[in-house]
Amino acid sequence: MSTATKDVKREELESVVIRFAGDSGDGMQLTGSQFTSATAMMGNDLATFPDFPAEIRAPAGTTYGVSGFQIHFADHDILTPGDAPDVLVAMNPAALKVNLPTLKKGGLLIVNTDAFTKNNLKKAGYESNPLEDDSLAPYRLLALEITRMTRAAVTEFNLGAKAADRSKNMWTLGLMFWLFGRDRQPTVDWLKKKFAKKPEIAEANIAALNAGHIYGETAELPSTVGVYQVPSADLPPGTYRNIDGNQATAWGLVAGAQLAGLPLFYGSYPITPASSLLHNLAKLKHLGVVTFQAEDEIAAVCAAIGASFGGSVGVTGTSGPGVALKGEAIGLAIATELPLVICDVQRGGPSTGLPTKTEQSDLFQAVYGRNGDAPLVVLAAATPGDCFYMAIEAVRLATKYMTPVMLLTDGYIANGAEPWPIPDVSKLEPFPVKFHEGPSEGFQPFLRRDDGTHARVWVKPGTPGLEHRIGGLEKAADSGNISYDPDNHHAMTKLRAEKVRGVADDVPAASLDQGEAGGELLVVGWGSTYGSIKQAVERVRKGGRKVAHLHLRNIWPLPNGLKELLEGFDQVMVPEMNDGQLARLLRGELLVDAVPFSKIAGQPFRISELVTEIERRLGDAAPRESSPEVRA
Amino acid sequence: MSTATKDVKREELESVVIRFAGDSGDGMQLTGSQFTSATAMMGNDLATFPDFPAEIRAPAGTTYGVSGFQIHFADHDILTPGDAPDVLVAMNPAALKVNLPTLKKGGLLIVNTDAFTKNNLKKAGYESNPLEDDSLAPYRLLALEITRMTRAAVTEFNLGAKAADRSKNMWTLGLMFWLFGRDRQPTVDWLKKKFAKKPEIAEANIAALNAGHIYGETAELPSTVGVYQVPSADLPPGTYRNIDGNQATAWGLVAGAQLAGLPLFYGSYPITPASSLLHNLAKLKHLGVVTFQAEDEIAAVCAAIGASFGGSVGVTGTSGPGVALKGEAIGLAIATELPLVICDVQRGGPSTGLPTKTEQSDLFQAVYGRNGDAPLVVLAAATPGDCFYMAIEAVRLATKYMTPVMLLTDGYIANGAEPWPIPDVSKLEPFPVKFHEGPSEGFQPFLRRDDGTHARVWVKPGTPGLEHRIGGLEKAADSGNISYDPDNHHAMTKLRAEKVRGVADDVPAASLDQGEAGGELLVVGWGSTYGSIKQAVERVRKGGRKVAHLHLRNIWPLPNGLKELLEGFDQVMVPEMNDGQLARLLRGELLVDAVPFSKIAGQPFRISELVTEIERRLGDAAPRESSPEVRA
Amino acid sequence: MTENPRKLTRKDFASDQEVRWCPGCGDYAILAAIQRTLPKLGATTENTVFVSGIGCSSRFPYYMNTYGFHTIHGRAPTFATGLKITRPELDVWVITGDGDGLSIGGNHLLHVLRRNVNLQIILFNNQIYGLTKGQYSPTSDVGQVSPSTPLGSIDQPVVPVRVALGANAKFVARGYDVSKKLPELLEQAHAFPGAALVEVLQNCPVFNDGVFDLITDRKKGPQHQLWVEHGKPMITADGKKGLRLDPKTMQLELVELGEGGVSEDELFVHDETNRSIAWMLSDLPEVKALGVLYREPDAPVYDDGVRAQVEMAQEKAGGSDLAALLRSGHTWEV
Amino acid sequence: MTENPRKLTRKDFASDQEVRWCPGCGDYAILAAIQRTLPKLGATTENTVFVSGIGCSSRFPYYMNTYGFHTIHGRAPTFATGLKITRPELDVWVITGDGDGLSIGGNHLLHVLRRNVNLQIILFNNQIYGLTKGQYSPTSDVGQVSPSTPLGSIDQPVVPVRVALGANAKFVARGYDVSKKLPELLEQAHAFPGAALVEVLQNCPVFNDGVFDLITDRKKGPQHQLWVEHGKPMITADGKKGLRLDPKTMQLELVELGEGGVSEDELFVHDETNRSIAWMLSDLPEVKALGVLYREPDAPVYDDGVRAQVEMAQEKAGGSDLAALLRSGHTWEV
Ligand SMILES: Cc1ncc(C[n+]2csc(CCOP(=O)(O)OP(=O)(O)O)c2C)c(N)n1
Ligand SMILES: Cc1ncc(C[n+]2csc(CCOP(=O)(O)OP(=O)(O)O)c2C)c(N)n1
Ligand code: SF4
Ligand code: SF4
Ligand SMILES: [Mg+2]
Ligand SMILES: [Mg+2]
Repeated sequence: MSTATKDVKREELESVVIRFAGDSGDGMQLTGSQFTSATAMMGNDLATFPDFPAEIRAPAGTTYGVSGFQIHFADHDILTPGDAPDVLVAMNPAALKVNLPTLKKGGLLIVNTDAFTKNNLKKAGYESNPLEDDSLAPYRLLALEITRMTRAAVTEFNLGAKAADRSKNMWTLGLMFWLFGRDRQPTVDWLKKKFAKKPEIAEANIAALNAGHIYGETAELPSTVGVYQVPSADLPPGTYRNIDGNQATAWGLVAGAQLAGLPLFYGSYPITPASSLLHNLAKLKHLGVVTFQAEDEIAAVCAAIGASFGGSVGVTGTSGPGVALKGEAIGLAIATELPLVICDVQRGGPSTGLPTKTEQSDLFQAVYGRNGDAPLVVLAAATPGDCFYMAIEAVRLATKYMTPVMLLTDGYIANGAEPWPIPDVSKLEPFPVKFHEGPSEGFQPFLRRDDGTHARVWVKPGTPGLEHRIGGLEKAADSGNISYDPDNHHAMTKLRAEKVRGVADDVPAASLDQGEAGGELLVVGWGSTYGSIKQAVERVRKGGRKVAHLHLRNIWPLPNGLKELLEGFDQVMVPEMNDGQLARLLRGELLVDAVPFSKIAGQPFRISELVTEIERRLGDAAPRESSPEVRA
Repeated sequence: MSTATKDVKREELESVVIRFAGDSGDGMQLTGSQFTSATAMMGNDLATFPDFPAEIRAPAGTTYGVSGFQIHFADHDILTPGDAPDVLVAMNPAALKVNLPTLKKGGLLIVNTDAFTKNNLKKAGYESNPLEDDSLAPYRLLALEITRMTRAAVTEFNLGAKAADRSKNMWTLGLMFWLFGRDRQPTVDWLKKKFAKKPEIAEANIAALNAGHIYGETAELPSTVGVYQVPSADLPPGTYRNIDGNQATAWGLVAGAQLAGLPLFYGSYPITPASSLLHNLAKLKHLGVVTFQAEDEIAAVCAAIGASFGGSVGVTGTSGPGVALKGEAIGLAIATELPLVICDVQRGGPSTGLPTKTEQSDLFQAVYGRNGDAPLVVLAAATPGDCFYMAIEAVRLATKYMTPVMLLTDGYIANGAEPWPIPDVSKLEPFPVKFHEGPSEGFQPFLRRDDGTHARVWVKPGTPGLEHRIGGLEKAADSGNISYDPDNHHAMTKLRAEKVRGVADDVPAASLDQGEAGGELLVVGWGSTYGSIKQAVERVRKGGRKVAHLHLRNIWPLPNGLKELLEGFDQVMVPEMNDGQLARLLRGELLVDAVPFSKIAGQPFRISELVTEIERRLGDAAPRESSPEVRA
Repeated sequence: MTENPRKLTRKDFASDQEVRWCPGCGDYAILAAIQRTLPKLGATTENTVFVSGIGCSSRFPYYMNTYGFHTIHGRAPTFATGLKITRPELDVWVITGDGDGLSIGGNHLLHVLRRNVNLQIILFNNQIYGLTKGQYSPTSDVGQVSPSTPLGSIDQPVVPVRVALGANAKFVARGYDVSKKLPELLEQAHAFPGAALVEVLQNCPVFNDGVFDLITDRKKGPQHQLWVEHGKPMITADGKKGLRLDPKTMQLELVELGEGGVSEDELFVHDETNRSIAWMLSDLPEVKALGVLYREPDAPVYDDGVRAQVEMAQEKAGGSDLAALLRSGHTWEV
Repeated sequence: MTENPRKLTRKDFASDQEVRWCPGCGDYAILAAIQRTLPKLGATTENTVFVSGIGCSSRFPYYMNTYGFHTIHGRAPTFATGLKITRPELDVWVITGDGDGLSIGGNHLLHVLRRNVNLQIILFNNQIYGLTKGQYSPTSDVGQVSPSTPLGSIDQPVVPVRVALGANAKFVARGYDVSKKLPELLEQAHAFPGAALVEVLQNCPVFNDGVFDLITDRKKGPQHQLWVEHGKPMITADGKKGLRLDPKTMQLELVELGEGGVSEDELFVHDETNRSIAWMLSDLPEVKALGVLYREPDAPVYDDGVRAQVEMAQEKAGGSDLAALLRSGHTWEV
């Protein structure tokens, strides 16, 4: 079976955004990820955004059961899964209902007409059939009997209607492969492997895939349907793979522990969207990783601290509600000065909030959310691939400074994938940990290292002669014994703060990601908004405005030189998927009039939203003024 | 038995600070509180500060087993237990060792020589006996064989040595009563009541008390020992009582619930220094108060939320580590918009920290310490008596705005007592809660009240026709049903923030506690530093400097008009018993260069410390500059 | 309550929300059983409250046309406690899962049971975390392969009814989702004054399909079901086998009944007031004991105790009020 | 470890910190028992770790010249779990109290026991919160007057060993502070591979003086002590009474021994591997069962399981490393 595509003339596009949407049962995530793999192998740059239904399987056909997967691929460096899709695949009325509003006018719309039954239309809340009224006129509609055609393609395998229908996503994928000139072979291989024990299922799916592809080749599609080909992106040369954020974080933690020369312990309690961190690490036992599914988040973090006490890199991962539970224990790690990495894969809050939606609203909790003066290091990853490096950095700082480090990612980069140039592991800088081993005379557990870090020594239990006790009560700066002395407490509080603040001297000083120092407006971002901001600033700069982009990876302490950089601009705008948390932090720390731009919608910023807002702010070139958002 | 004092000529003093210090077993807290009661009844204004040994009973005679009680009383309005004591009572060497450094040069020092045994001197860490070397020369020493004299006084009761020795605090108290012209009768009555079932113990203690008093009257004390009398303070007329902060909070909660017309539920888990809130409320069952000692802090807050769901005023109280555990549940109360009062009696942190010492380091946790954008109302009480009114205000705002309210007090005001003009309960403004009862058509649980508060209606389960379900998932602004709609989430997040912000319009605008608007330096304080700041500012103002004092009771939202007030001063100084938390909040919110002055020593500010710092800052009348404390 | 209460039906207890469990989920059957049971109990929609934690099972309150509170993970018993002791006239049900109630929430379950707060606690045990997509739970068998245990779990499971007995629970029962006897169990739990724990074995067709097939299978199930009844000998549902005690070894053995086997008289007789018997039934090797394993009828009820103390205090104090409180103890005039 | 290890004594295990419990506190006796036991076990100071929560009892690690971690309230078992499964060669002891281990920390205790992590867990039960000055605890008797229960507690207590059995614990024992047999119990706990729970009845002379007098009193105590031993009939320590089982009612009765009474043959014989017997002993009306109530010798040990999976995976993967991982699955060249 040949998987090569016929040599048709294809319209060349700089970039395409495709959205696959269907019922939870329609296999859209799978379709999306196969399309992604195939696209990555074509050398396109890409970004994806899976958009799950909330938590529980919803009844088939309802709007809240719609599962979506968006992919943006291009011939140039891209960073977001895109705003409005160019192509929408809607497998049923509910998928159409939910997603049509985002489809570009004139965009390509592929629907499975077989799913447009009366019942489904009603469940989706349609009064009349959109395929039959005028409402789809603005789009290039490709209405196909996908179910029927799939059934036909697989009859020979005698699967029964249900199983047969499950292949319709492959039919659709086959069609899309044809439309965008992707290679079917990897998907064929993957199907064979996945259904190795049920070869008839594999064959049926392959048959459906091919049928869809063939349909594309042979059907007389209406003239409005173009055939696209996106040329390869101009990515730096190297070996690439797809990686999502949680996978990258997991692997980064493993890399970090190896660079530190220590075993990795990961304690966690499942929670969306952090669970796959645990799942990823649980698969790495062959690399010596120990994972522990604890009875709750408190047990998870405490077990990690126990492991750190024993000389491992103790890590715990969770999402916002879990971090809330871990606060007391994190305080203990601060007081006892033990390394600890806490991964917070943020989701919509407050409370249970929107578990499957993304948000950046745990920044305050990360920096301030504990009793007492309890400083720690807070880092934020900007892209899925960046998670790998930030996880390494988290391990480095935790072990070097004997401190908890909170690594903030979010549902968006945790689930989103991007092509990732695989680093040469041997070129990563090691930071081996040296445990303190003596002498036992004069030894005190809170002895400070003489490396300027203010970090205390780390002694592994089992070391003869250095037996000692630690705990959460305040301890004397010198002996480490419990101390109720007033001046000592003052000094120790300052020392803990100073130690964490000192990290600023050990990380890159603040610098612009784009643009020149000084200008009209600086956009300061952090975390997963990186891609949208970068592109938005690019667009505005093309218009000749003096706009720049600075993306913070070090949230606490803030990097050196930040105040000076910010003060160089007339305006500072801080787009965040929260109610202005970083903006408030910057104002308080730097006394700079950073003005938030909030989107708290469980969804990433659209580039166009940012462009509009930047231009609005530039437009009224009035003197700086505090936004009403942050008045008291 | 006459308890009147002989008519001796007494030196008149504006104010006196006395510190009673002894071993944990010496009954110093009791001595102190009896002296306080007697002093209050003399019409003096006063403030006290009990200073317990940490947590566990220490071995007798050691310095970490020293228990202290300081009282400051005067003929004028006073607000702190004073800085350096004028009189120190040291019942053993350890007490002397710990407290002597604070005694004013020339101050009166009363010691029990019988306790200055070799063993005790060694335990206290004395190389030589201070009674025998020169080290006490700077003080007016009154070295008395208190143990021996007490034994002599009680021999007739045949108590046995141990029990007899336990009365020596009463002997000492008797002496102090004589020295300061206090009435013995209330203490006599109290002893009789307390030992009603063991009258011989009561009689022995009374005998010791009288013996000490008689000793004062008759002994030929060295001429350096004056006899003091502090004239009554010019307090506003009324009926007074002594009250400590936790008692006042407890009673204020009861008052608040009554003013709301609702039952009070208090769920808690014991923790120093919040436990006595539970103890106080547990005694008020006759007022319909239901208390619940839960299995942990999480259960405590959740039970309180459950009670609020049922239509009670749900309250929970704890200290910092407990608040850390409650964060997730508080988020649920925010999301479901239920009233809830959380009392945080702050103590030294981080982690277990200094459980018996005071601190103000939970401000960040109160304002920011939860996942997601999770705003609530934060109040802070300034004095023990103020706790009563702030607790009422907490209940008022919680029920009116359907929101959690965090009330911050601390170990200092929780345990410290002051004379308190008893309010006329009938004059407190009621704020009766009206539950929503219908109509059932069109009813939605997140229906907003039409009173401008943005608060949702409160429906009591049991109301026919209004059955509904609430939870922590995001809900549609209109129907209250679970909603994953992006715009809805944005709107709801903003609404929750706006609701809390709206409280600023319902509380007094920012105003100065002392001084005039505009000037050289404004001291902004919050919580238990009130007394020290007030007096420090008074002193500096006497020197003619344009200094003012503003004390925040509303931490979140900040009161209206604050920015304008602050901007009127050349400098803003924020003394705090933490590492600059309010200062950072003010900077972030108001973009005003508020500069912290931190004391993180588990102890209140001394007036003199504040005076020195204010004068230092005034001294260099250089242009405003950010303090290095708050640079990034 | 209205004067002439309309007779309520199952439908009155169904809310207008579409039920969002996976097709075939055992939760549907439990929902139906409860909706069917409530009218029989004379319950009203306004005085009934469902409180749940987080999990598939904990979505339950949304589907009931009663008051409901979908709280946070593991804490449902604590909310219910606060509610019940302040509003004793309400009929409060707690819905929890094996993760919610025995993993993160194990301690609250322990304490609500030992206190004996008057609640019905229904624990949906599917031996898996459904909501978070299939990780093993504290009731999962050793060896369970799941996303967090790709090589199989090594945690030895707990037995929910055993945890309850260990907590000194006063009413402990077990049933399964599609059992016809479930409504009757629920009725008994409801009738019990105090904390009544009902473990319901529940199938999760998506992540743990068929774990209970051995017991719940229409055909083969009965031979593994041991429905116990107070005062009755212990016989499997197919009538073929029974339990006999060897008092020397204190072991229970499953014996054949009828010809060639032992007679019913020799069988162990259930005494639901005997905690040791309940204990022995809690985890039998070949059969699953179902029904009311333990009931302690006269145990003091926590919420009654709370109210009694308040009333006693009020009676004793007579007319004491806040003003009197503020003036209690030493006061003086200035 | 050094080649020629010096024989350690009790003193080697005492740290230089002054012991800060109240005079007469039962904690002193337990400390002495442990300090005396460790040398006998061949323990070294460097490979021994004490992990505790918060409470008077939890100050324990400070007094041991070993490694120690005084953590946060209720969570000691979780820290110990993380430590033990990453450092199996260390000998890890957990010290907890009735509040620490059964109130805030009840769930962690349950899970560490069910998992069977190889730890010795010593629960100091004084039926009170000592550190926070005397509030009642989950083991306090009903009616306990305390600062938080001025009218007496209405919470029905839990029985620590029963909670442990409910959690499927594999080693459950009970002793008391000043008992001469305590060191022997500790030795047995130490010898057990897995989580060994030892409840120690401990007197708090300050807040709950004499709660255990009935059992621990030198004179009258023995008649209320039932030290059980595997394979031996159950007889009180004064030798005068014994326990007999009525297999029909499944009740245990205390009977007089000797002339006019019953003979030893009729008594119930302890089988420490039988969980039902342990259960029945857990809360007897007139006597307190002491000693090893339950021991399940061949139960899989959690930390062994963790290591076995890692080793198995490593063996299976052969030389796989991080670089290989990063290149696993689809990759492509640009
Ligand atoms: C604090 C917190 N931790 C974790 C989660 C994620 N979570 C939600 S439900 C659940 C487990 C559900 O299992 P179970 O209680 O057995 O319910 P089921 O879904 O099987 O009915 C978990 C881990 C959460 N919502 N909150
Ligand atoms: C999170 C938290 N909550 C509460 C406390 C206060 N606290 C410390 S120890 C303790 C109970 C101690 O009782 P127990 O465990 O029985 O130990 P004991 O003092 O009796 O030995 C409490 C409530 C705390 N330290 N931390
Ligand atoms: S995941 Fe399992 S338990 Fe959850 S709804 Fe689906 S079938 Fe039911
Ligand atoms: S309070 Fe009780 S338990 Fe704590 S040290 Fe004192 S006597 Fe021991
Ligand atoms: Mg489950
Ligand atoms: Mg205790």
